[in-house]
Amino acid sequence: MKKFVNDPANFVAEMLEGVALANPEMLRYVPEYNLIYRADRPNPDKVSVVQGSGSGHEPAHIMAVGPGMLDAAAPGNVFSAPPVDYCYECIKRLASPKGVLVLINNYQGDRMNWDMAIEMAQAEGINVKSFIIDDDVAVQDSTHTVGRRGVAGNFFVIKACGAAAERGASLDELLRIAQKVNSQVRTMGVALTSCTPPAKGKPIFEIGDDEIEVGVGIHGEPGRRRDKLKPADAIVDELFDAVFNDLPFKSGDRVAVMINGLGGTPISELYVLYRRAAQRCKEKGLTIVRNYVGEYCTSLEMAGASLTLLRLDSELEDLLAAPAEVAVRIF
Amino acid sequence: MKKFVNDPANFVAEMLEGVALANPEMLRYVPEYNLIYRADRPNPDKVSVVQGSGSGHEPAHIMAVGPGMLDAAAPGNVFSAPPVDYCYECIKRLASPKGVLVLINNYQGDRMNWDMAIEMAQAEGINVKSFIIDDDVAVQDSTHTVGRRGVAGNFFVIKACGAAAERGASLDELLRIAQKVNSQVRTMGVALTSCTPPAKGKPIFEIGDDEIEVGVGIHGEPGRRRDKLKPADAIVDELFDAVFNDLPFKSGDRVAVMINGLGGTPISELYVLYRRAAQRCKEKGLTIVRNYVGEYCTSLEMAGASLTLLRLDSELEDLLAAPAEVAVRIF
Amino acid sequence: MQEITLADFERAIKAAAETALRNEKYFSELDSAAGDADFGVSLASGFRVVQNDWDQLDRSSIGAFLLKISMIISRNVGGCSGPIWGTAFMRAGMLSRDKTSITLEDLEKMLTAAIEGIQQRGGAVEGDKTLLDALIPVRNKIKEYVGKPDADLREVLREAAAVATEAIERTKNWVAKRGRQSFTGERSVGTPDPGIVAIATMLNDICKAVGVEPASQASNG
Amino acid sequence: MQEITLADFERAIKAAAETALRNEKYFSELDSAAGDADFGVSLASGFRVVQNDWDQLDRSSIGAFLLKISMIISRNVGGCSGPIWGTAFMRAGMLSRDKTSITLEDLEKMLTAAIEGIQQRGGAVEGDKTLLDALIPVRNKIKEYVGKPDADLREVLREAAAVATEAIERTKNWVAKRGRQSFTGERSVGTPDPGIVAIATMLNDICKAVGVEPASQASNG
Ligand SMILES: Nc1ncnc2c1ncn2[C@@H]1O[C@H](COP(=O)(O)OP(=O)(O)O)[C@@H](O)[C@H]1O
Ligand SMILES: Nc1ncnc2c1ncn2[C@@H]1O[C@H](COP(=O)(O)OP(=O)(O)O)[C@@H](O)[C@H]1O
Ligand SMILES: [Mg+2]
Ligand SMILES: [Mg+2]
Ligand SMILES: [Mg+2]
Ligand SMILES: [Mg+2]
Repeated sequence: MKKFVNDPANFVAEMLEGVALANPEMLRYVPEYNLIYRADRPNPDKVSVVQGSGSGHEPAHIMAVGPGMLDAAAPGNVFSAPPVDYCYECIKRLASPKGVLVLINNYQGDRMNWDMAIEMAQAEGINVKSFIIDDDVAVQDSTHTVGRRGVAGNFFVIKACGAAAERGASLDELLRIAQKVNSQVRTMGVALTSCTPPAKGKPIFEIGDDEIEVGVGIHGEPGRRRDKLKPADAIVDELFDAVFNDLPFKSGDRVAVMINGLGGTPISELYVLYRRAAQRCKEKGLTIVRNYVGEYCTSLEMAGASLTLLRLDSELEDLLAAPAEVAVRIF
Repeated sequence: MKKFVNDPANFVAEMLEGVALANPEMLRYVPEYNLIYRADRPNPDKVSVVQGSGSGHEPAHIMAVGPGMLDAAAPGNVFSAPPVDYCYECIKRLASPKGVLVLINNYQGDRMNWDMAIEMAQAEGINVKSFIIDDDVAVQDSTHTVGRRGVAGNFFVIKACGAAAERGASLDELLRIAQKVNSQVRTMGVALTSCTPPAKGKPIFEIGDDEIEVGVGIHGEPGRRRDKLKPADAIVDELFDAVFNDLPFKSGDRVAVMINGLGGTPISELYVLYRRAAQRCKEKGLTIVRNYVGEYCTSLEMAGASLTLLRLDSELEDLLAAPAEVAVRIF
Repeated sequence: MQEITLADFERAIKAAAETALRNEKYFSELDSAAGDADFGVSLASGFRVVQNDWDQLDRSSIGAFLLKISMIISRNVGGCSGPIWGTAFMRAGMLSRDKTSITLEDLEKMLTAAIEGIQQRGGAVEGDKTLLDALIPVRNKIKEYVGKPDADLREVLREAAAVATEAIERTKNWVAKRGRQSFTGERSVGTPDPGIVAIATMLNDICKAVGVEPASQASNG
Repeated sequence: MQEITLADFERAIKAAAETALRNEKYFSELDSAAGDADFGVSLASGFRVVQNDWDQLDRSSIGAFLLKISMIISRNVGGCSGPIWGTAFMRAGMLSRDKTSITLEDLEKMLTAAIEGIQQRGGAVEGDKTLLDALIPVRNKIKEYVGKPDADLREVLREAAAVATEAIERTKNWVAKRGRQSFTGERSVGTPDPGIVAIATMLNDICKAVGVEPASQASNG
């Protein structure tokens, strides 16, 4: 295992400490609960939007905390759901009279722990509701889920809800928006390599030098099938068709397109993929209103990428265009 | 070689096409010369700031084109300098009565080709000057350079000159600022793995499973020495000491800190490194005014990172804080 | 009819904790046949904390006590068992927040709330070969005694342990439909469900702890 | 004294291009001893384009012609040779932009400008074992004839080729201090410098192309 790591047991804690040290004004960090939240939150006039799943998917979701995005994130260990008390503390500290919205990617562990924390918080009179994101079209059920998995499409739910919350939307309004985004967003990914959780020290799956995993999950869960390595355009075509036909999208749709790197793939390659995705959109009569090329939801250092399409309407276009800021400085 | 690539000979062209397709309003793309420039340039009231070196270092430098940053970039093939006519066309198309500033990282190929293009442009009466960046403290001369190499510190020269140019600074004023930044910025990197240029198809150097290259260059050039893999904090300490002692920095300095990923290292690990860098700054009495954690100057999919320190004064603090925008959408 | 006191709950939880720790290896072995061999370790991790923190646990009411147990379990037990057991204790605790003693009817309601909580949390139903296939018969047995003013609580406990023990053999040849074991499908046929064995063993150990002779013996790992 | 015409330059460049193409493998072999074995391929890539584009080259003046050659060379030749040869042609071209014939004095000035350009571009000085160690003696030899009204241009060319050829053996045991070869240090001792060999071979081939019997023969790859 070749990684920048000290004691693997402290990997997540040290990463969070690094994020906190890098954003002393914007963020607060509570090490006991892996909790990162905005220093100016909770705001009594705004619904708090929070998320917490396994670590290893950075920048999702701890680096999505900031104005117009998440108010807090409570990550678990690498690839494991945050324990119930992390979830509970997150809700409790972010509790606002306007409510708390928990955005959950559809994994059994995340769902069960958050559900339990929500019940406990509700029993104390906290106004909290949750929404489940399941944008991955690759497989119906999986080793980690009943139903589809939640992957990079998550970003769009956060962005839209974050923007609406900033404008004062109610909790029910946010649930409606989350529901709308989730119903219009579809993703599929592909892995070229495996990845190695620091505490495990070994790759989470084996893959041949000439193989790819089509439809891979962000914890390395099996996808649709193994295939031989093929040209970038052919890979995009397969992802695009799976995503396009699932909703299905149709000619005339206005869309946002995301090419998300899984961690080990350089941005140069992501633009090679975007080029083909843009060609396919044009061919299918889709108008690309916004595009996102970079890392949004990763699997540690896995080489690979996912393609996401989101069908837009004027409300969503407006929400995606709203100002936002994240805890990762770019320039 | 496991990469998203079609015909390796088209890798750079397809990446550039992807960048252009992703930024149809902001950018113009001239395929014959690998030229990416701002659609609203040249501006007769502003010095044009341009750069062009080998590809494979993305986001440097094609993805640094945008308001407050570069006006144009003319990359060569992966790890090779742009040919003279690319450089010449870039200068010619960006020529402004206020002048053109070419920022060159100190590599022999880049220097020779740009110098020649500058001579040709000057012979036609274009007002163009160049500045050489050499922030890498690892080695004095190298396989690609006479003198130190120019690496991630490049970003700060671009940012400061881009901001000042936007405010109307003269060409000589920009040369003064570039000189100031370059004299105050120091970088050293470390590689955990090698990387594979698409057209080469093989790693550019061999490195053992338990080895690291301390002081590596961004084209895989040898650094100071091979070492055994060691804890993240120990690696940061070595980079930090090399950088700190070179200027040398001193207690009371106000600094910008950059942890730059070399391409294959996930952002979670970069924050583990930042944590230690921040601790070391504190211990040495440095005040971190701004920090940058992410990818700024990469080597394809190489796993590794570099640490940059920049000593600030009020002028530089102001220039770094100025608004800027790049051609890569984050959210 | 006698009431069930906080002290009874303390005694029961203490016995259950001992069950979990004594059977750490055995429960994991059971989980290895068709599951991922973590059940014993998971359960023991949680109950070890219960034991360690024993003296500091909130004892202001039965509910407060159970909610504290719920928190420890959910926090320290991995896999599906954390939220499932945590939910069970939480639901039961919520119905007894302000009580220091409860009736058999209260207990039946708490157990029902726990069962519903487990079903809601993990989506399992009766017949899926999970610990619900022990807990539901136990709850049903207790219900039989509710409203009988002369019911002997010790007798109820013995009967509850008996039906839980019966569940082990009764469900052995079923196919597991929940948790990691469900991924191996038919491989679960012929192997007792670790969750059911754990419930039965705990009830039998509680019997012994309060001096009730159990009807039969589930296991002794 | 005779002038040197655009047609002379055309003939010389054509011969040099043929030299580069004929010696592609040989020049790379020379570069493989101490360098990175790309010199022959690099040079040929550039001169191949010169040949292919031959009919469309700008012939409005000697300078325009040389600037066009400069552009093609810099664009198509890799390694250090692209900017070095490109600069040489550019500097020479800039001094003859509006001329269709030049004197020997002009030629000497153009060659000096080319040498200065190469030095400025690559930082090499005389003695670094580069093509400068052929070009500088050639320029000096030409300078000897400047101002001699009865100098025979064919004689000057023969002498120039001769000093370039001598440079091969004279510098063979030097240590290369520039380009890739300098990285291998002492390994360059005993091997002729590929750049010097190329200059000498080209001058000898130009002699032949214009019917001048060269003083000696550099190589025939
Ligand atoms: N969805 C569920 N609902 C109720 N009980 C379950 C469920 N999934 C598993 N169980 C119970 O938990 C036991 C396995 O626990 P454990 O090994 O900790 O879970 P995992 O399947 O995550 O490894 C099973 O024997 C079964 O009794
Ligand atoms: N800095 C320099 N200045 C002048 N000539 C040089 C320089 N570097 C190399 N040369 C010449 O170029 C030749 C090698 O060219 P080439 O193989 O294309 O360059 P590279 O060293 O980049 O592989 C050498 O034989 C030498 O004559
Ligand atoms: Mg298990
Ligand atoms: Mg498990
Ligand atoms: Mg060479
Ligand atoms: Mg070379």
